[in-house]
Amino acid sequence: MIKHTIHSKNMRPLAIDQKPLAAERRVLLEHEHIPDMNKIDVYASKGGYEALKKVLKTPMTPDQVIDEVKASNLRGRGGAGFPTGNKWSFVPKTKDKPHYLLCNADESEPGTFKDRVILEKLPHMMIEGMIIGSYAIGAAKSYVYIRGEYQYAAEVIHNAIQEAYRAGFLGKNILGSGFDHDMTVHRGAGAYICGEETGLISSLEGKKGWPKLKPPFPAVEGYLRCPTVVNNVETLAAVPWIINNGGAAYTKLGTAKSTGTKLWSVSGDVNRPGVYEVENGISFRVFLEDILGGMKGGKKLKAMIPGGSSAPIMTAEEAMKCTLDYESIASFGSMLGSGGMIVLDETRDLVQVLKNLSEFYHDESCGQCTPCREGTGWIEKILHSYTEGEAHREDLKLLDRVSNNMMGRTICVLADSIAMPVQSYMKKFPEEFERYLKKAG
Amino acid sequence: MAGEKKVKITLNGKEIEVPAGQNLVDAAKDNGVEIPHYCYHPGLSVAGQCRMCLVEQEGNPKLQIACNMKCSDNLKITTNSEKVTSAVQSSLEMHLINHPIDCPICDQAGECGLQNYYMKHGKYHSEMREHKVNKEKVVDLGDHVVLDKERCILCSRCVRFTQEVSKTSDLGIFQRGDRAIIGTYNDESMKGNYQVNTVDICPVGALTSKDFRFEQRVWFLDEAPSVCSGCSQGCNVSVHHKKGKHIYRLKPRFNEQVNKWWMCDKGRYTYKESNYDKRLSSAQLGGIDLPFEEAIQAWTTDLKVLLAMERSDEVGVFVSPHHTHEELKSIIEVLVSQFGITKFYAEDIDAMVKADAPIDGFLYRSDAYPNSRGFLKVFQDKKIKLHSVNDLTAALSKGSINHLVMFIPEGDRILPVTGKIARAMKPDTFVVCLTPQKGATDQFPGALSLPSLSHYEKTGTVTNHMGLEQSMMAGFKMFKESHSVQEILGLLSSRYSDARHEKGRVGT
Amino acid sequence: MATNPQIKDVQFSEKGLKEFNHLLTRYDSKRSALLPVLHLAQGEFGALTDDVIHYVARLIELSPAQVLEVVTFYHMFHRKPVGEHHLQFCATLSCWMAGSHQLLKSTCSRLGIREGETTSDGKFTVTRVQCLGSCGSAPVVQVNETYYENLTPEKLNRLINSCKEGKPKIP
Amino acid sequence: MSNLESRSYLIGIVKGLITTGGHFFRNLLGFGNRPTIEYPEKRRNYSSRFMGVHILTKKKSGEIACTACMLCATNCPAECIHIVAAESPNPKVEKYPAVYEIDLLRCVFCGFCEEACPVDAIRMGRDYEVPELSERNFVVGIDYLMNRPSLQNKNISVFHEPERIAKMPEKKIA
Repeated sequence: MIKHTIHSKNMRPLAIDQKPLAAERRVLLEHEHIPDMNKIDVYASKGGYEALKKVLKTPMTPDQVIDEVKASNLRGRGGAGFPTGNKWSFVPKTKDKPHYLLCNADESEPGTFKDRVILEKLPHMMIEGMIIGSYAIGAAKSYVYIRGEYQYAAEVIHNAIQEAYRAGFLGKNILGSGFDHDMTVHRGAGAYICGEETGLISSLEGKKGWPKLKPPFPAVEGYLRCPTVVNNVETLAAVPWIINNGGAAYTKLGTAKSTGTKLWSVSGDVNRPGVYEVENGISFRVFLEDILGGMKGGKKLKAMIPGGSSAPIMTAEEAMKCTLDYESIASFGSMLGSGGMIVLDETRDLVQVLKNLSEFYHDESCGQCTPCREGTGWIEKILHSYTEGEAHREDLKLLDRVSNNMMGRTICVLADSIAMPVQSYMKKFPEEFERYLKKAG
Repeated sequence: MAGEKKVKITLNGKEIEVPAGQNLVDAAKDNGVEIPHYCYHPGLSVAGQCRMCLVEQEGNPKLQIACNMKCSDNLKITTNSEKVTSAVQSSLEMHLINHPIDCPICDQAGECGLQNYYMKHGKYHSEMREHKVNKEKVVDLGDHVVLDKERCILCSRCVRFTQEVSKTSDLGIFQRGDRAIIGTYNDESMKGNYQVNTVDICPVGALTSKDFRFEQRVWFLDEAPSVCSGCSQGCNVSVHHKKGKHIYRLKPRFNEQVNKWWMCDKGRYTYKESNYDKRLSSAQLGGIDLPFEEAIQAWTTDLKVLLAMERSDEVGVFVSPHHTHEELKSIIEVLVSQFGITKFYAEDIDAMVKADAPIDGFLYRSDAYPNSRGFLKVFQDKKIKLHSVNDLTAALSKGSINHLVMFIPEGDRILPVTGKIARAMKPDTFVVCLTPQKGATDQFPGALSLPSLSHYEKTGTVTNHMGLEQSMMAGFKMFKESHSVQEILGLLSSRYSDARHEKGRVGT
Repeated sequence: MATNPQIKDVQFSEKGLKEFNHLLTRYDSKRSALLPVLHLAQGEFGALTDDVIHYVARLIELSPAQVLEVVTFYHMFHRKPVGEHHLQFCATLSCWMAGSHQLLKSTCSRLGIREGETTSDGKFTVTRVQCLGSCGSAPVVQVNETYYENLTPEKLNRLINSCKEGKPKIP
Repeated sequence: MSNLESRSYLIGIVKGLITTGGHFFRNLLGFGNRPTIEYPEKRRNYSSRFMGVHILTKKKSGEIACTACMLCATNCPAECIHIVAAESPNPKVEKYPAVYEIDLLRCVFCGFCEEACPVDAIRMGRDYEVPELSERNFVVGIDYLMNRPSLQNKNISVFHEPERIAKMPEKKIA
C-alpha cells in the first residue's frame, strides 16, 4: 500500500498572514491570502487563466508572446537573472525535435524559500505561466521538477494539474486552439545540484544530477538532447500578469533594468523573517525597518547575504546604501541571485558562518569536476582546522589560492558559489579571521 | 581521409590546417602540441570532468576545456600562456590532494598519468596539510581486474567504456562529491570479455590487471609491435617483454580498421603460451637433448634416404594456419619445389573460415587461427591440395606415410589434433616436429623435435578475417637454441644439397 | 540479465504496478521515470534494498550499477530501512544560526543514538540534512514527509513524545 | 759510498739488517709508529659514513619494511639487486619482496640503492668482513640482509605510518 502522506497546516511562513505592509507591493501575491486560492475555481474567480484565454483565443502567435515578455524585460528569478524573453527566443523555430519546458522548483539554495509560497498557495498561476511559455516555445510537454522534500507542495501542484486537465486548460486541443500540452510533476530526491539548469535536466533524464557540458546549450540540446527551456517558478508565475497587463505595464514597476517585483525570502536576525514581495529598487533600509521589523533584539546589523548563500557577503554599510535590484547589489560586488536574504547581527562569527556554508557546498558538490569535488572538501577542512585553534597566516593565502583556482574552472557554478563567498568574506571582514590568528597565538 | 574539408586554426600563434570537426585535443597532438587530459579518450564520449585540458580561446575570458571543442574556422587557441599553465597546475594539484601517493606499491608507476603530468606540469610543493579522504584499497573485481578506490581520480573513463564499448554497464560512480567511489554493484565481479581494457585506459593505478599484479616494473619492459594470435580478428597488440627473455603482458595497439583501441581478454593471455614453462628450449631426439646441428643432420639423412629412392610420396607434412606467410612460403619452397613433397595435411580450414563469425558481437571471433585466409590463399595459389587430418591418420595407420613432418604451433588448441595423429602413427615412422611447445613433443615420444619460434617472437605477416595483411615485427628470441621455421628449412635444404654434392664443411 | 543467487524476486503491489505503468506514459524515455519509480519503490518496500534495486533495474532496463549510482547520489533514497519516525534536522546556515545543532545533539543524547543511526526499537532515525527550504521559520525538522517549524527545545520534546505515541502532531 | 763498502758485500747487508731490525724491535716493543694493527683483536674505527654490506630494515612489527618497489634495482649501476615482488601475507600490507638478493661481488657499494629507497628499507651497513668459500654464497638474501647477528635487531625503518596502517581496511583479494 502507498503510505498516505500527512502534512501540517503550519507550513506558511509567518509574515505572509498579515495584510500587505505599506512598503510591500503584492503583484503576484495579490490574492495569496485568500483561502483555497490553490483551487482552480477560486483562482479563476480572481482573473485566473484569463491570460491563457487571451493567448489562445485571440490567438497570439508564439512570437507575439515572446515579444511581450521581452518588452517586460522580465529577468530570471531563479538566480542567474537572465532575461526570460531572450531565453525563450533562443529555442529553434524548426520542429524536427520535440521541445520541452521545465519548471525549476528545486529551490535548495540556503536562505531561499520564496517558490514554496507560490507552489503551495498559487499553483495555478505557475501552471498558467507554464502553459503560456510552452505555447511560446512550442513545447508539447512540460515538467515541474520539484525538490523531493517539498512533498506537500508536490501534492498541491499535482492536484492543481488534474484540475487544469479537467478544466480543459491542459491535454488535447486546449480551448479549441489546436495546441496540445501535457504537464507532469516530477519529484527530485534531495540534491542541491539539481537546481542547476543542466543538473536538473540530467536528473530528469533519470541520471545522477551531473550538470552537462555547455555548449551545447539547453535551448539547442537539453532534455533528451532536444531543445529545452528551464525557468524558475517565480519567473513563470509572472508571465500571466505580463500577458494580461502587457509588458510595458510591467516595466513601470521596479527600475529600468530590474523591472517588476521580486519575492524576497528573508531569514536570520530580523524580527519578522518571511516571504515579502517588493518592487525592485526599494532601499534595503526601508525594507529592513518597515517590512522586516528591524533587527531582532535591537542588535546592530553586521552583514547581509542578499541572494542566497552563494552570493558574496555585504557589509552593514554597503547593505544600508544598496537598493534591492540587480544593478545596485552587483555594484557592491554581490548578486541578487534568488532573493534568499540572510541578515546577520553583530553577535555572528562570520568565520563560523563561512565554515557552515563550506560544509553545505562540500556535501552538495556532485563530484563531477575535479576542482569543485576536491576544492570544496579542502576549503571545508582548512576552515575546520582554522576554527579549531590551528589558525596560521598561510591558511588565508591558501584559502585565497584554492578558491581562486576553483572559480570559473568547472562545468557549473557550484564551485564559484563557495569560492566567491570565501573571497568576499576574507576581503570584507579580515578582522574576523585575524581574531582566530590571535587566539591561536 | 583525403576528401575531408580542412579548416584553419591558430594554435599558439602558429596557423595550422586540420580536418573540420576534429577534436581539438587530437588536432593539437597531431601538430606536436600536447594538451594534458585524463578523462578525454578518442574512443569514448566527451566527459569534460578532469578539467586538465583548459586552454585560452581568443574572445572568451574564461578558460575553456579543449576536449569539448571541435575544430572550426579561425579558432584561436593558446595552450602555453601563463594563465593556462597555472590552471593546469592547479587542476593537477586538485587531483592529488586526496591521492594516497603510494607509488612504491602501485603497478601503474612508470606509466601513471599523475606522475607524468606532475613532472611536466606540476613540480609544486603540496600545501595539503589536512586529512585525506580514505577509501577501500584492494578490491577484487573478478579474475582480471583489481580496484583501488583511493587512487581513482574519478575521470569516469572506465564507466563510459563499460557503457559505450563493452556494453556491460557494470561499473559506476557511487556516492557524491569527494566521497564518490568507482566500482561494480556491491563490488561484484566484472562481466564480459573486455574487462582489462578498463585497465589500459585507466590513467592511474585505480584499475590494475590481476595477471600483471606485481609482476614487473614497466620501465624494465621493452615493447614489440605484433598481432594477437587468439583468433582471426587480428587485433594489433604490443608485446611487453623484458630483454626478450620473458613476456609479461599484451597491450592493444591502435588500428582504425581492426580493433581501434581495444582487445579482448581471451587474446590478452595468449602470451602465456610463449613463456618459459610451455616452451621446448632445445632440439630433442626421442626426448633426449642434442645439439641443433645433429638434429638437422639426422633429419637430412632420413629424408635423403627416402628421396633417393623416389619415395617422396611417403613423406607427409602437417601444417596449420597459425603460421605466417613467410613460414608457409619457405615450407613450400623447400619441401615442395626442392624436395617434391606433395602430401600436405591440415585441419578443415575452409569450414572454419566459412563458419567464422564474431562470438561476442565485438572482436572475438570463432575461427581460432590468426592467418586462416593467408594460409588458404598460399596453398590455393600454389595449387597444392590439402588433405584432411583423417586422411593423414588413415595413411599413417596404413603405413603409406613413414616420414612425417609436423609443423605444430604453440597453444593447447592444436593438441587434440596432434594427439589423434600421434595415436594413429606406427611406432617406426620417422617424425619431425617443428614446434615451440613442449606439449606437442610429449605426444610424439620417439620424434625428432626442433624448437621453432612462438607467435610473439615471429617477424612476418598474417591476414585477418577481413583479408587485411598485418605485419608483426617482434625481433626477439627467447631461447638461444630455437630458430624460425625459415631458418630450420634453410639449414635443411643447405645440408641436403651439401650431402648430395659431398663437399663443403658444415657451417654452424 | 543473470541475477546472482542472493537476489530474491520482489514485485510491486497491484496498485504500485498500475502507478508504475502510468508513470511510464508521462515520459518520452523510460529512464526518465527512474526517480519517481524509486520514490514509489521506497514508499512500498520501505527501503531500496538490493532486491528492490535489481527489480527496478529490470523494469527500467538499466544495469543494477546504473540504478545504484542514482540511489547513492540522492540523499532521500535509503538502502537500509529507516526508523518509523525519520527525524531530519536541517544543518544549513539559517537553521544553524537558530540553534538546530543544539537541538540535534540533545535529541541524539535523549534517544541514545548517534547522528545517522536508528534506535534499537526501530522507532527513530536521526539524520542531519541540508537546507529544507524553510529558513524563515528556522529551526526546522522534517519527520518523514512533514516539516515542523519554529522549534524550540520544549516544542521538539513534545514532538518526539507525540511521535512516540505514534501520532506526530504539531507541538 | 766509499769504495770498500761497495766492494765488500757484508757491510751493505749489515746496514740493511740494522734498519729492519731497528724497526722490528721498536714495533715489537710497541714504540714504533707502525700503521698496521693487530687485527682481528683491534679493528680500524671507520667513519659513520662507511659503506659496508647492506641492511634491510624492519617495521616496528618485525616485518620487512621493503615494499618491493624496485627503485633500488633500477638505480643500481651494477644491476646487482634482484627482487621478486609478491602479495604480502599480512592483509594490511599490499606488496612485499618474496625474494630480495644482492650479488655482493658485483656490488660497488656506491649507496645509490639507499638514496633511491622511498621508505628507508635498505641502508648501507658497517660490516665489511664477509668471507665466503664460493661465489654463489656472495648472493645474499633477505635472511642475511635483515637478520644477521651483527645487526642485533636494531635495523628498524624510520619510515612508518602506524595510524594509516591501523585505519587501512583489510584487502579482499583471492
